[in-house]
Amino acid sequence: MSEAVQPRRPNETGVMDPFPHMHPLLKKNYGDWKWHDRLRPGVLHHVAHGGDEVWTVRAGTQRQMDVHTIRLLCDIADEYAERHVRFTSRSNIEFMVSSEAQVAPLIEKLEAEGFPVGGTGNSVSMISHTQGWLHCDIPGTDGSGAAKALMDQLYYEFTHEEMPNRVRITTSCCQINCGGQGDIAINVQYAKPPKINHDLIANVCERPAVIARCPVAAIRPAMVNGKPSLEVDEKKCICCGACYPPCPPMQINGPDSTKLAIWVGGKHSNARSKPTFHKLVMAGLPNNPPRWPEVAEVVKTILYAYKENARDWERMGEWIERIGWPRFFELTDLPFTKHHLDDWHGARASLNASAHIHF
Amino acid sequence: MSEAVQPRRPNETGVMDPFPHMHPLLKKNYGDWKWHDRLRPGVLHHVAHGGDEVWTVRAGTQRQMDVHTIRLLCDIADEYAERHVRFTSRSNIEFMVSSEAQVAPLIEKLEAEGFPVGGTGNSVSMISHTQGWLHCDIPGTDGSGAAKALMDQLYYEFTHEEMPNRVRITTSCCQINCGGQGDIAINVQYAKPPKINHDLIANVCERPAVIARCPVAAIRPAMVNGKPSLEVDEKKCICCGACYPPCPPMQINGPDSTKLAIWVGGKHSNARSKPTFHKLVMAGLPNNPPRWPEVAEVVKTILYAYKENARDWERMGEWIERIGWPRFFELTDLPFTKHHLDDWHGARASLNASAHIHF
Amino acid sequence: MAKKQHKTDLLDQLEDGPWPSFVTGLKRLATDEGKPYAGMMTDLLGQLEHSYETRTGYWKGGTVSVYGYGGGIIPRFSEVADKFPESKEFHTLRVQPPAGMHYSTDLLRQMCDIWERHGSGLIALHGQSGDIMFQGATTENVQKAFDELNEVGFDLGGAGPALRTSMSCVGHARCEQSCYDEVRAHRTIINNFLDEMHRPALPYKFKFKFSGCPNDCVNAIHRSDFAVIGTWRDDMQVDQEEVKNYVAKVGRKYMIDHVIANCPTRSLSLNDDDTMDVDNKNCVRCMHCINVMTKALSPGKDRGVTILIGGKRSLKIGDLMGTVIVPFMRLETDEDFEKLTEFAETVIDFFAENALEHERVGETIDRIGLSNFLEAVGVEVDPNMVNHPRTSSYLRTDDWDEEAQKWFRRKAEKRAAKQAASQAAE
Amino acid sequence: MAKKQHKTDLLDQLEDGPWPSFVTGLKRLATDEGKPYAGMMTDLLGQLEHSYETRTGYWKGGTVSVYGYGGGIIPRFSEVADKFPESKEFHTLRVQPPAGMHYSTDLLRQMCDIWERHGSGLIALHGQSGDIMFQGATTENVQKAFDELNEVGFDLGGAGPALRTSMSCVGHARCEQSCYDEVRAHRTIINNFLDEMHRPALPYKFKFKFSGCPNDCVNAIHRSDFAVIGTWRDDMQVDQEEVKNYVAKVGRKYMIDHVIANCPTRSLSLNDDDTMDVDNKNCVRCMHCINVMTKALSPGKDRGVTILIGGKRSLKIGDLMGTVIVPFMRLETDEDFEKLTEFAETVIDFFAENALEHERVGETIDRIGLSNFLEAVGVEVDPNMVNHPRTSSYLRTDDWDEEAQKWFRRKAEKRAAKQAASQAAE
Ligand code: SRM
Ligand code: SRM
Ligand code: SRM
Ligand code: SRM
Ligand code: SF4
Ligand code: SF4
Ligand code: SF4
Ligand code: SF4
Ligand code: SF4
Ligand code: SF4
Ligand code: SF4
Ligand code: SF4
Repeated sequence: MSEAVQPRRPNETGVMDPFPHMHPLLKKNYGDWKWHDRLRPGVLHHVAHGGDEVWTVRAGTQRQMDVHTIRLLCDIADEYAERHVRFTSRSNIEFMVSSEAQVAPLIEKLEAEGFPVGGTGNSVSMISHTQGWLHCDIPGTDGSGAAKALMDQLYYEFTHEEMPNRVRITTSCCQINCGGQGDIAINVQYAKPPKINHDLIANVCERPAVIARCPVAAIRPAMVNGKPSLEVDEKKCICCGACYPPCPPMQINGPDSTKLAIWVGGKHSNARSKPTFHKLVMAGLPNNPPRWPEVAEVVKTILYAYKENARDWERMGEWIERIGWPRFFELTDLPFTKHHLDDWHGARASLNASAHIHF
Repeated sequence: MSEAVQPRRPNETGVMDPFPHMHPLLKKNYGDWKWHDRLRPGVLHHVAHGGDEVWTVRAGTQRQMDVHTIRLLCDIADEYAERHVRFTSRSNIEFMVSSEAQVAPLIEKLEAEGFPVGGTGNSVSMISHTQGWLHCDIPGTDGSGAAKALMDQLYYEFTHEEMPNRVRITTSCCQINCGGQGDIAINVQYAKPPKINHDLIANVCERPAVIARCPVAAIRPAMVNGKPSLEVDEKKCICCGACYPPCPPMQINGPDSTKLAIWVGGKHSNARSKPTFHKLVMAGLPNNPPRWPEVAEVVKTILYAYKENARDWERMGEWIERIGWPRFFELTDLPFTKHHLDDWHGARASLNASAHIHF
Repeated sequence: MAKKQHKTDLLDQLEDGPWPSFVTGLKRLATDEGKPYAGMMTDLLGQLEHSYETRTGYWKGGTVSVYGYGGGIIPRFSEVADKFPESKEFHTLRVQPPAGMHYSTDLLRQMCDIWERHGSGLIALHGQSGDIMFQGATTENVQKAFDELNEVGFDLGGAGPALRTSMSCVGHARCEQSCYDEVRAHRTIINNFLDEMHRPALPYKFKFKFSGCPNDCVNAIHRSDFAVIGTWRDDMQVDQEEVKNYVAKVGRKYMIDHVIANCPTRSLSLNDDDTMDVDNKNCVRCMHCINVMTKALSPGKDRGVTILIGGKRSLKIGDLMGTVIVPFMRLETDEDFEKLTEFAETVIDFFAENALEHERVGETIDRIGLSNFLEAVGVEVDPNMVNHPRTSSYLRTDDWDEEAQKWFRRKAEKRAAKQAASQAAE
Repeated sequence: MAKKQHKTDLLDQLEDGPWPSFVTGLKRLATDEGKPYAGMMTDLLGQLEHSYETRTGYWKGGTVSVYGYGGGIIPRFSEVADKFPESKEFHTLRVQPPAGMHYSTDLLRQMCDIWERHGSGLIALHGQSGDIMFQGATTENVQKAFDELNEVGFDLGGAGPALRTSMSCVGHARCEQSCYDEVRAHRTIINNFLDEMHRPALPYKFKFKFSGCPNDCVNAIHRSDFAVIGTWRDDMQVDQEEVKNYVAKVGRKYMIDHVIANCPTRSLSLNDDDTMDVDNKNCVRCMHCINVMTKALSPGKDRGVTILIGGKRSLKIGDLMGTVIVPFMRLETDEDFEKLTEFAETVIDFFAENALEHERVGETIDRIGLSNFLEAVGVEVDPNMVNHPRTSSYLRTDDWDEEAQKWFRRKAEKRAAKQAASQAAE
């Protein structure tokens, strides 16, 4: 009987070999490319030392795709491109073709089917986002929804290359920040220490583990109405949320207390300046689904201040470095408060110990 | 009887008014100078908006001067200059004259009397030094002697302007560092934790005060052969010497254990880059009076590497920033060791978190 | 007939607007006549709408895995299954894509077919760590889905305290800046540590990321514990004619303000004849000028990688970037790749043995100090690891001379090796 | 006849060489026929030689002061008085020089005469904090020397836990870069706090330093608790003809590499006609271009000062530089100077009341955090105080809106004030 069959052992194949799935021209010229340029937003043109040329058309997707959408993209690739695609590190899809002639019809088809072509060069590319309410167990907000709401508003900037340099936006649906650093980052910011659901603690939490997770030792064991529980020293607590994943009763999220914060100037590339962390510019924004209009407003204000004032090749953070933070807060009309002063380890390095002043 | 006379009360006059003692042209054009240039090393030429001109001749002194030397300088000022001088923040003397014609004879006289003329512009100015054995109660070495020994070797660089930018050298005769930051700083570096002279503690030390002075809480009260004393946890001790001034029995200096360290890249000005702290490049150098030859060697090596390789206007630290630390240690043939890695608060900011590499 | 759909007034608003809507996709699945996942997706939409209304998440974790593996699945059980029973189990399979995320349409179609049979029909391309996320399987179907995917050649990725799925940039496949074979490095390393990925036994997660040059298109320095960044040691390649063409095109003033003045080490100098001097000794390989003048400039020919260790995100001690641990390592021959693997092994062993529970390697380095870490992994200290030497005088130096000797000995050895090599060459 | 001189083989070596020798000076004093100090200086030389031989210091502190004052003297008693009896007491009087260290030769001669009568004949011009150091008086003579110096108009400086002697750069007196009246600021501030200087009652030392521009020729940012640095708010003054002359002199390439590319905020741009654009909004007043082109460029006309607080040297928590607390304060009218004095008072009061024993104000700020310090001294937070806002997400923000309101209220007030002013102007 089928009960008797012994379960299948996995083939530990590891990372799949991409060459069988790679566009022939990319495989042929692997490691042998000479230079590239861009014909128009969303289109890259790479030339190999041997003379081969390949055109890449990049289009935005919703990342979280139903099989129908994926099949539609395959149909397009089969008919208008060359049966090979790739996805970028920001979940855009790329179609490679071996003649310039194929570019226009491909773009037309993609746009007809509702896939924006762009995300290259000095554009605002797809927002790298995370799970949130759709799938995570500790979210303060949603991921895909926030990304969709924002990209609707940034559609023009995705499909055009009118920014001083590329703009990378990220969102993170809790303070753990799976979304990473960004030129602009939209992250959940817990506004207050966790409220403890004492009834649950006893059953679900490994208390010593939770206590160990707190970076500032703000959690202590305590007896609450006769049961062993925990208590949080609110004076010490820095609202980091580290205690929440291992201990759901550490309720740090609240429908109203969970806010959104905006950070700017994160940079991964080593171009010109060294990589940088993003910096807090705005917090206390309401967590307002399905379209988070207050967040979108601030993001656009920052984005357009950058677009109008930065110089070619300056990334968001580099631009602000040059014009100075006073000017940034002036141009964006955002508030500068004591909360902007860093007070974590090494904060002294963030103080201005010079007579370099921006007037 | 004189015994009866009541002691004189001080006139709390405070900071003396300089105007009665200021060169007439400086007083006349106070706050009204237009531009300046330098005729030659040691000579500044300032022009006022009204057209007045003043020539300043700068000469080096030993700082610690006997009254005869001071009177000699006064004689020179009376005869060859205009009865007014000033001292710089690096204890050089400046003679102001109202005609260019007076410059040459003044210089000739100064040099004849053994006062080097220079210290301006891109020269190595006088070493700012401290008390040491001559007068301090906690010195690891001498101040004036070290400065004299070094300036003898740097005489040419004081009297010529052949450096990429000004070079400021400082010495400090204990780790407290009264000498301040420098393009090159020569500081006492205690090599090991203090040895406690237990017999003295009981009488001279206020033990709680000493314990409080230690930045890493390495000092504990202890009973040593029946008497209340202190003990130092050598694992914790960072050899900072803070316990020594309040408690001389905390013997941190030893004729052989006290070493000298060389630091580079300190900068006070805000020109181009923000002010910086100097960085450790060499330690473990013997404290070798009266001429500290091993120290002089290293200082000269660094100085000439800078002279040959830096660009105009680059200060020592800015030059090294550009060429990179690997190149600096290569050019100077100094060792780079684990001791060069910072481990004090905020040390992480000193780590290279980028792909910016100097090959 | 199709199951009744929940009201989704809030989510419906996310169907408007020009950007592709995941909600529309979800609805398509929810209303897929007779498909096994239709009911599950109907309730999933219901729960999601409920989250939007209440601004609260309703998933909790658990343990689900496939036979033979400990990790790779993110289990999700609904806390509101009473209201939305069919999506009470909604687990994600993290699956590693082909290195560089290249797909033939055949491969994509196979993925869809399998996921239609055993899953929700919802696939994320890709997760922030680089996995294909097959989102939404019942506990029962997880094994079935995996078995079929595995047959096609896919393997699970990482989750939990384990080696995680890695990413490598497009690099060699379609980028002229690429300084090493990213696909080979990516596959060599990860496939060498599959046990650490499939059977979580590390103190905490460990991530590798591979970027072909300092532009770091996969965010390796910030977002991985072990970042491998392509670079070069010799002079960059310059085509002065193309430089002149560029200057002619943009003008001198633009050239000065946007290229020359943008070099972080002032290594560029525009000559009066519109050619450009490059001070290669002081170029730090930031890529800027090369990025701007793709035709005129390219990386040098003596290529390899820089390795940075300790990058991570915000938990516990705050964001960390990787620190340079290996300034340069060649990566061409088989021996080179073996060296890389051995070094990765050393680091992972160190991590396994020395990190506290739930501590990232960057946090460990922070806790024990860089020099102890270097000693533990057998790497000699190098000035490229720091922005600058210490500014603090708090230091015990009675072993200064021994430490200095180590440096001089290494220098002597290097010199000797060089000479030997050059003599051999003669 | 003269007292027998000690052998000084080591010190003798410091008489060679071209640089003026302090040893020669000491010997001159030691052998000054019949002068009161000859014996003292003979033994001082003996003790110093002994220190050179044994590489050990032999002074200990104590308490010596003048009538009416608690500080200003650095008492030194010899630990080897048995060998060198006449220098058993060798105290230093710290005396404040004329602001800017200007001297008529008459004044210098008076100093010498007094010190010949009551002291060792050894004078240091100047100490690192800016004092004239009259080095080497017996306990008995300290009062006599002070009385005579005080009659001439000199006052003691600071020592111990007190306000310390200050320094101001030559500035207005002979420097075109000077942005405020340093002498007036120096004397106004210090003379207002003489009680804190003469009667040590602060938790620890407190230093002011005054530099007329960001070149900071008295090292104020590193070496004082309260640094007053001249600056300007409007556009710098540019003489384009002189710019052209400069370019003509040094050449375009040199100009680009040494001036344009050296601007920290890329605010300079060379035009094709050899004139130069200055982006004054983004110029951070570093002084570089002005320093290079003294004829062509000068600071603007709307001048004032930037105040940084908390600089100090290495003890206890390591070197600290001052932090910008007041980005700009005008310093022209009497009211302006009163404002400065009042602010200094506030800071000193804060220090007196809140610093721990032997804690510098920079350490206090470090301990309590910048925002608490700002609140305590009544200064509103300003982005110029930081290199950048926080990168750490560890922050409690439930009072975000109130804090934001403070900022908007201030902005509104400023705007209103501006309007009022402009209307008044009409
Ligand atoms: C396709 C992709 C790599 C991949 O394996 O998927 C990629 C491809 C290229 N990158 Fe990238 N980058 C890609 C993500 C990144 C990222 C990571 C990210 O966005 O999360 C970064 C780091 C961003 C940051 O610093 O935070 C990145 C920083 C760069 C830079 C540095 C720009 C700068 O000045 O800082 C360059 C240089 C340039 O633009 O010339 C670059 C250049 C390029 C070039 C021009 C390389 C080449 O010669 O082909 C490629 C086309 C860029 C374009 O879009 O015009 N790529 N690139 C990624 C596309 C993401 C997307 O869909 O938008
Ligand atoms: C006389 C003096 C001020 C005083 O009140 O005594 C002074 C006077 C001048 N300084 Fe200074 N500086 C004086 C100490 C300093 C110090 C402090 C120190 O040396 O301890 C610094 C900070 C050094 C540092 O950063 O560590 C200093 C950093 C500067 C700079 C910045 C240079 C740079 O690029 O970093 C300038 C600008 C320049 O050189 O054009 C400057 C410029 C000047 C100018 C040119 C200002 C002017 O227009 O007249 C003066 C003549 C400089 C010369 O020597 O050629 N002065 N200058 C000091 C002479 C010291 C000496 O005898 O050597
Ligand atoms: C799925 C994904 C977001 C997405 O939608 O793309 C994700 C989702 C989660 N991350 Fe993440 N992280 C994801 C990429 C990242 C990244 C980005 C990266 O890898 O480049 C980071 C930042 C880099 C790093 O590793 O620090 C990241 C930093 C974290 C952290 C913080 C780790 C830290 O040391 O600071 C946690 C918390 C933890 O591990 O305890 C975490 C934890 C989680 C958990 C497992 C929450 C939890 O503890 O239960 C989330 C599961 C969500 C779910 O239900 O699937 N995730 N997480 C990404 C993985 C998909 C994939 O495998 O491709
Ligand atoms: C005399 C002088 C060195 C010189 O030869 O020029 C000096 C000498 C001493 N300094 Fe200093 N310091 C002198 C300028 C400085 C400076 C430079 C400055 O003021 O610009 C500094 C660095 C700036 C600062 O204030 O931090 C300085 C930082 C220190 C410190 C460390 C303070 C700290 O918080 O880190 C100490 C130790 C202490 O105060 O406990 C100290 C302590 C001392 C003592 C009193 C040692 C002691 O605790 O007994 C020295 C007395 C020597 C003596 O016998 O006269 N001295 N000291 C300088 C004062 C002369 C004058 O009044 O003009
Ligand atoms: S950011 Fe937080 S909520 Fe969002 S996926 Fe990551 S862990 Fe979950
Ligand atoms: S939120 Fe962070 S700081 Fe507060 S108790 Fe939890 S772990 Fe500790
Ligand atoms: S540096 Fe040390 S030894 Fe030298 S004078 Fe200052 S306190 Fe005394
Ligand atoms: S030397 Fe410094 S660290 Fe060591 S015991 Fe004394 S005060 Fe403490
Ligand atoms: S990281 Fe470098 S090599 Fe890789 S894709 Fe980006 S630019 Fe190309
Ligand atoms: S790559 Fe970067 S550092 Fe190197 S020369 Fe070009 S701009 Fe300068
Ligand atoms: S600080 Fe400025 S104003 Fe004062 S002397 Fe130096 S350059 Fe002149
Ligand atoms: S003063 Fe400094 S910052 Fe301002 S323009 Fe000149 S160089 Fe640039």
